[in-house]
Amino acid sequence: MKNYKTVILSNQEISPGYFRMRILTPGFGEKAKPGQFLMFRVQLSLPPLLRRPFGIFRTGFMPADCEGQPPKEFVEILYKVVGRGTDIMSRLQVGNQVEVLGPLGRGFDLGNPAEEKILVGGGIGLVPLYMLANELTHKSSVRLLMGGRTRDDILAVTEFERLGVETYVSTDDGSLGEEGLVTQVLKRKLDKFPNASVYACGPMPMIEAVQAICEERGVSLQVSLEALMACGVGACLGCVVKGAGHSESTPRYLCSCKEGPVFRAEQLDWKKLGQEPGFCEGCKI
Amino acid sequence: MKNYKTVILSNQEISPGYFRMRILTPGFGEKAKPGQFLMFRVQLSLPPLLRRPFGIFRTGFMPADCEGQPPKEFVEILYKVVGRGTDIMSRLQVGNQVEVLGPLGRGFDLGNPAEEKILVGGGIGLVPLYMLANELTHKSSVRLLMGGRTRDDILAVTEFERLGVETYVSTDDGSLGEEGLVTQVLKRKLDKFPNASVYACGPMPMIEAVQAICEERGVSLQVSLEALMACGVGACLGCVVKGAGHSESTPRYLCSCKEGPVFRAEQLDWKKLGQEPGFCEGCKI
Amino acid sequence: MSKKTNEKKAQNKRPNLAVEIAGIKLKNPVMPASGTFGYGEEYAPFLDLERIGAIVTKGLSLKPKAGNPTPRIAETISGMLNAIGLQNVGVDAFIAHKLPFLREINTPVIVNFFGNTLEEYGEVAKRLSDIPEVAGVELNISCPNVKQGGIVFGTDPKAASEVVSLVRKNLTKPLIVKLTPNVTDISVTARAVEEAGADAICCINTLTGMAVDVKTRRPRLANKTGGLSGPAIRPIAVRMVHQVVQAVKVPVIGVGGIVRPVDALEFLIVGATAVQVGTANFVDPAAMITIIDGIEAFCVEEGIEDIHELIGSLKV
Amino acid sequence: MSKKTNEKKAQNKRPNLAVEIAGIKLKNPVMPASGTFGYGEEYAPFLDLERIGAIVTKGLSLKPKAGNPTPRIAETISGMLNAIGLQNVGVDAFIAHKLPFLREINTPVIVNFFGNTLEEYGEVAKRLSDIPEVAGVELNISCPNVKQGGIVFGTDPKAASEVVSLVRKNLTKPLIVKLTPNVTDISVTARAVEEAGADAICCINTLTGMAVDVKTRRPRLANKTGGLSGPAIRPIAVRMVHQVVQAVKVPVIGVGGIVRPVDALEFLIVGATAVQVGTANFVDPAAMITIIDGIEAFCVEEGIEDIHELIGSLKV
Ligand SMILES: Cc1cc2nc3c(=O)[nH]c(=O)nc-3n(C[C@H](O)[C@H](O)[C@H](O)COP(=O)(O)OP(=O)(O)OC[C@H]3O[C@@H](n4cnc5c(N)ncnc54)[C@H](O)[C@@H]3O)c2cc1C
Ligand SMILES: Cc1cc2nc3c(=O)[nH]c(=O)nc-3n(C[C@H](O)[C@H](O)[C@H](O)COP(=O)(O)OP(=O)(O)OC[C@H]3O[C@@H](n4cnc5c(N)ncnc54)[C@H](O)[C@@H]3O)c2cc1C
Ligand SMILES: Cc1cc2nc3c(=O)[nH]c(=O)nc-3n(C[C@H](O)[C@H](O)[C@H](O)COP(=O)(O)O)c2cc1C
Ligand SMILES: Cc1cc2nc3c(=O)[nH]c(=O)nc-3n(C[C@H](O)[C@H](O)[C@H](O)COP(=O)(O)O)c2cc1C
Ligand code: FES
Ligand code: FES
Repeated sequence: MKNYKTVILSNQEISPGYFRMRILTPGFGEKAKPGQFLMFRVQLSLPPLLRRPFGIFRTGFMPADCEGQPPKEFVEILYKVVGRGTDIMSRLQVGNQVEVLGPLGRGFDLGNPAEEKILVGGGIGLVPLYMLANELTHKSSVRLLMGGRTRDDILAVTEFERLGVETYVSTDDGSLGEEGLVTQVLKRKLDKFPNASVYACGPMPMIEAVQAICEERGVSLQVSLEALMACGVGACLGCVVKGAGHSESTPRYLCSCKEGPVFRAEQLDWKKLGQEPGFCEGCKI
Repeated sequence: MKNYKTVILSNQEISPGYFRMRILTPGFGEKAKPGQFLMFRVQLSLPPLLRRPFGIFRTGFMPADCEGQPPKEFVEILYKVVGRGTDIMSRLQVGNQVEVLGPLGRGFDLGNPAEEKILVGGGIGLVPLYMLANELTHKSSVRLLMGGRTRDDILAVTEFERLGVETYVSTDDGSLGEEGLVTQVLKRKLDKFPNASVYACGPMPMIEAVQAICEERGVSLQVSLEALMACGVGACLGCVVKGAGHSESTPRYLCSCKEGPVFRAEQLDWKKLGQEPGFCEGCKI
Repeated sequence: MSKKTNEKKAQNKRPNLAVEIAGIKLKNPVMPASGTFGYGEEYAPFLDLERIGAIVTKGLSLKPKAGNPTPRIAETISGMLNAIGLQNVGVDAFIAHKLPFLREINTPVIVNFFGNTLEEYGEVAKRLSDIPEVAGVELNISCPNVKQGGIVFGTDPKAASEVVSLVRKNLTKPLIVKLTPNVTDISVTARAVEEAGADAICCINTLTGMAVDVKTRRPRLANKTGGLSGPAIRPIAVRMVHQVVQAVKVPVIGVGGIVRPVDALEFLIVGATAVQVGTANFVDPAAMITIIDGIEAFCVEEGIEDIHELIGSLKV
Repeated sequence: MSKKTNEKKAQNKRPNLAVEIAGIKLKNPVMPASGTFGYGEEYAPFLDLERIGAIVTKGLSLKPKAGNPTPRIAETISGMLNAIGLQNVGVDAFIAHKLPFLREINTPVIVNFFGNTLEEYGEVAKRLSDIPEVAGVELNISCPNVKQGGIVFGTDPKAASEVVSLVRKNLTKPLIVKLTPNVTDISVTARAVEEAGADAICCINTLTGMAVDVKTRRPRLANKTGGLSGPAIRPIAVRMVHQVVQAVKVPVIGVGGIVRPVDALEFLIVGATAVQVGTANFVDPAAMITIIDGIEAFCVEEGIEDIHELIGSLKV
């Protein structure tokens, strides 16, 4: 856990509106666990004022170059342009100075290797699943169910396949893979593997639908949530979500950045989780 | 007078800390008079909040290109990096969107062609003198006395020479031209041409010294002043300077952006002109 | 409302943006904030003055006023401080020299004014009453930058009530009262001026601020303190407008930090009937046009036929 | 002072940055603002807690407090709104679980606290009096986000005086009182709490603000309004600190929008004896270190041997 004052190694559009950024971060990889995130400082001058939270897609090394420079360790993020911060990010260039605080938060519990693993990703929610898949495939059989609105929202699937993950793609408009919701695929897979454990990340409605399915079938579920964050380290208490047993008279809040962003489904209050005003998407304050 | 929503054609460092920027502005040149200025919007997203005022160095046309595109009309500014706004400007690139409001303000009075003309420029204060020299050389004999701290502060002198202006350079440290203050050169020239009219732009201490010399000798003087500006069009009244006859009981203020930035020396209250807190140089708010 | 219906509406007709403030009919709810738009003519080269809802003049006093020493302005992060000191040509010169230009423009003129004394407030109100080209007046009891600029009236509900009553008596025009945000509870002042006869309330004026040049260790304004305006203050302005809307029945004009259409929408949604654009005019002289177009586009997108569906539509 | 002399000084020794607030000795005048630094340990991985002047904790209450519904934060232009609702572990859990970590760090601990009732304020003060590791307390009578967060006390000088007197009676530690900026005249509250026994004054807390999501037409905070902090409010904070410094004799801690060294210098120059850094910690967890280093470098550059030469050195 450290603040890396560093530079961008690459930043490319990988699908309309989606970017992949590599950032130089020596030593980051040793500490990063699947499901953790980082707080990205978009530029050294303000605005935007606050850092932006992004899941860690993967860490790795750029090969040593011909001048005998040692390999460069990097962290990679995938991001969708939604508002002002990500808009500025999309225009950053190789060599630009940025800051990365991380790795932060509590990641996924890898669970019992004997169980089948089903990962459910919706759009950019796929990000934290890659490192998870990488760990899980050592010992378990892993399936990725990847959903999106159109083919443009389906990212990095071949990279999962290279890990040996069986992948199933579905899109709302049928422009790639099966037409329909990812939850429909999930139901089929759970019919087949009723004892699988499920790991999900994606838009709230998807996560809620996945939770309903898993609860009904008594299947173990871990979810990675998005919350508004200011500090990312448990200091501001801005990022809380409602925990199981929450009520107005006895509120129970869990700190998303410190106790999450990954939660076991049982930890959360699913009745109220998604009923609040959402983020100000695209408002570009 | 118009707000040009336009793009940068070029932006280059011409001396350490000094830049020359060309901006596409069709039709600007017809209206621009020597000594006028423009309000530059550094970038479309904030900050900086306010526009920055810059003198018009010159206007012109880029030659038609080989694809048969018509010549492109531009305005050129020279600027010194002093604070946050000019720092951002120095990093703008060809094709970046900017906005230019202008031409604004009252320029120089060309005066009687029979008189010798002496232009006095200090550092970046040289900017508004180029178009003036260009006009004056048609009918009068024109001398430019150009001063700066070091050789790095002496800009574009050869361009004045190309207009047929006799130029005299002085620097505080003698690194280019004569060692000493530009006012020392001015005195010598006025000894020789006691009926010359003087036009000056530069740092306040220089302008005040020039004024003292001209007043003593009864020589006609026009000065171009810098003032903090918000609107540039006479609406906010933020840019006023003290006019002749000003006192605390009967304040007389002149609007720098509308009635200036060029003033005849007699219009101003020289006793109090320079006695105020200066700009926040380099504070990079 | 379904997306289909919206699309149909959008094709059929443009939304109605007209609003009425204190009996003044505006073609749309966007007008300049006093002191940031001169007397109107300064900005005529840059935008069509007939497209905006109203023209609001620089604050006038009985006699011409020279204003404060310089520096009068300082840029701050996402804002600016000003201590202009209400420099103005005086009400008579305004009528003689500035109004003739405005007469030719088919847009209501709202005259902002202040007094050094209670009597002066009354006297200016009287003179403006006689001028047919003046659609309404905006009474400034909130300028923080001069002792007599009204802040004394504006921060004390009793004094505010007194000056508004007096102006009301001397005025035959619609009366908008502009409030200062530099108070503990703006709804108290709002109710006081409503009771005293205000036909509409405008808020907010600038927040008193200060900045220091650390090198010279001097205040960056000759007046030491100045009024903070611009995007930085918007959340405070939105909150105060919301409070005032809850507190009074008269229409409220929202002002403070509006730069983009979305900013204006925030004020309308919390209940402002119209908005004023101040500092943004300096950034973009055509900001008001962009804002009007943006409000219209938003209405079309959301299937709103009349701006009144939007005003006060906050869901809590 | 000539440039030569300055250079000589710079070579000779480092400036003395130590200050004293209400009897608490600080190695330098920079500390975190309550609520932005957790209980200290959250930021331990990112900066050396022994380099900062003091550690100021999240506001504590007698019983644990769950805080407000979400969303609790919203970014605004150059600022942020928060309505955390004073979520905290309660004073006893703080003593049992958070203090042991802080005990090991050689930096004074200042405990920020508030009460739901007058009695609670007194009770918390009593409990904190017994704890040797607590160097001093900061009494929050200014949180705008919960009904019982003190704002009722903070906006009424009489109520403020009452709560401060009561705490004073129950407390054996240095007492800092934190004021709200949401008042007409902050110097009135400042004088009231000074008379009631405050050893130092801290200002400002956040300004009440609001933001609306125009698409959903809902407030961006579940609590509707929240406290505005960050660079946007700095000019207001500097003005208020300047006012309070003029009004009272006790030392003043300046807070509001400090991000860079130069921001902290503004507060010191207008007379703050120390400064607090809030929102900036989120932007850069080591912001306070940069600020301390920057203040030192400025002193060296300006030939200042002791920070007290800088404090209150405003030229007017
Ligand atoms: C733990 C975590 C991991 C995330 N991982 C990824 C990822 O891998 N890839 C990716 O594209 N996005 C991810 N997000 C969402 C990402 O943080 C937001 O899309 C981003 O902050 C939007 O910034 P903006 O300035 O473009 O949007 P704006 O809407 O302009 O931002 C305004 C404010 O809202 C916050 N905000 C807006 N949307 C979100 C959101 N969905 N979640 C949290 N804060 C938000 C911003 O941080 C900012 O403070 C993650 C969020 C969290 C909490
Ligand atoms: C009529 C006029 C013509 C000018 N022509 C030129 C020119 O041709 N070339 C050039 O390099 N500079 C010129 N200047 C000065 C130029 O405007 C400033 O250097 C520039 O605004 C600094 O911006 P900044 O953000 O880098 O500095 P900062 O100090 O960060 O700016 C803070 C604020 O102070 C204002 N400000 C700072 N310095 C000055 C100054 N000297 N004059 C006016 N406002 C200032 C800025 O506009 C801004 O509002 C001119 C000024 C005026 C009034
Ligand atoms: C330079 C300047 C001058 C102003 N002069 C006046 C004035 O004469 N009368 C008045 O009522 N308000 C005056 N104001 C306040 C504005 O009308 C407006 O209330 C304030 O600037 C907030 O809006 P903004 O953030 O959109 O600028 C002035 C503001 C500025 C920036
Ligand atoms: C997330 C957050 C939580 C806060 N919690 C408290 C608190 O518990 N007690 C308190 O006195 N002030 C609290 N504050 C106010 C800050 O201490 C500080 O006064 C304010 O943020 C202004 O400083 P800044 O602009 O540097 O952030 C909080 C501020 C923020 C942003
Ligand atoms: S983001 Fe600050 S506590 Fe989680
Ligand atoms: S800059 Fe606004 S009046 Fe001159």
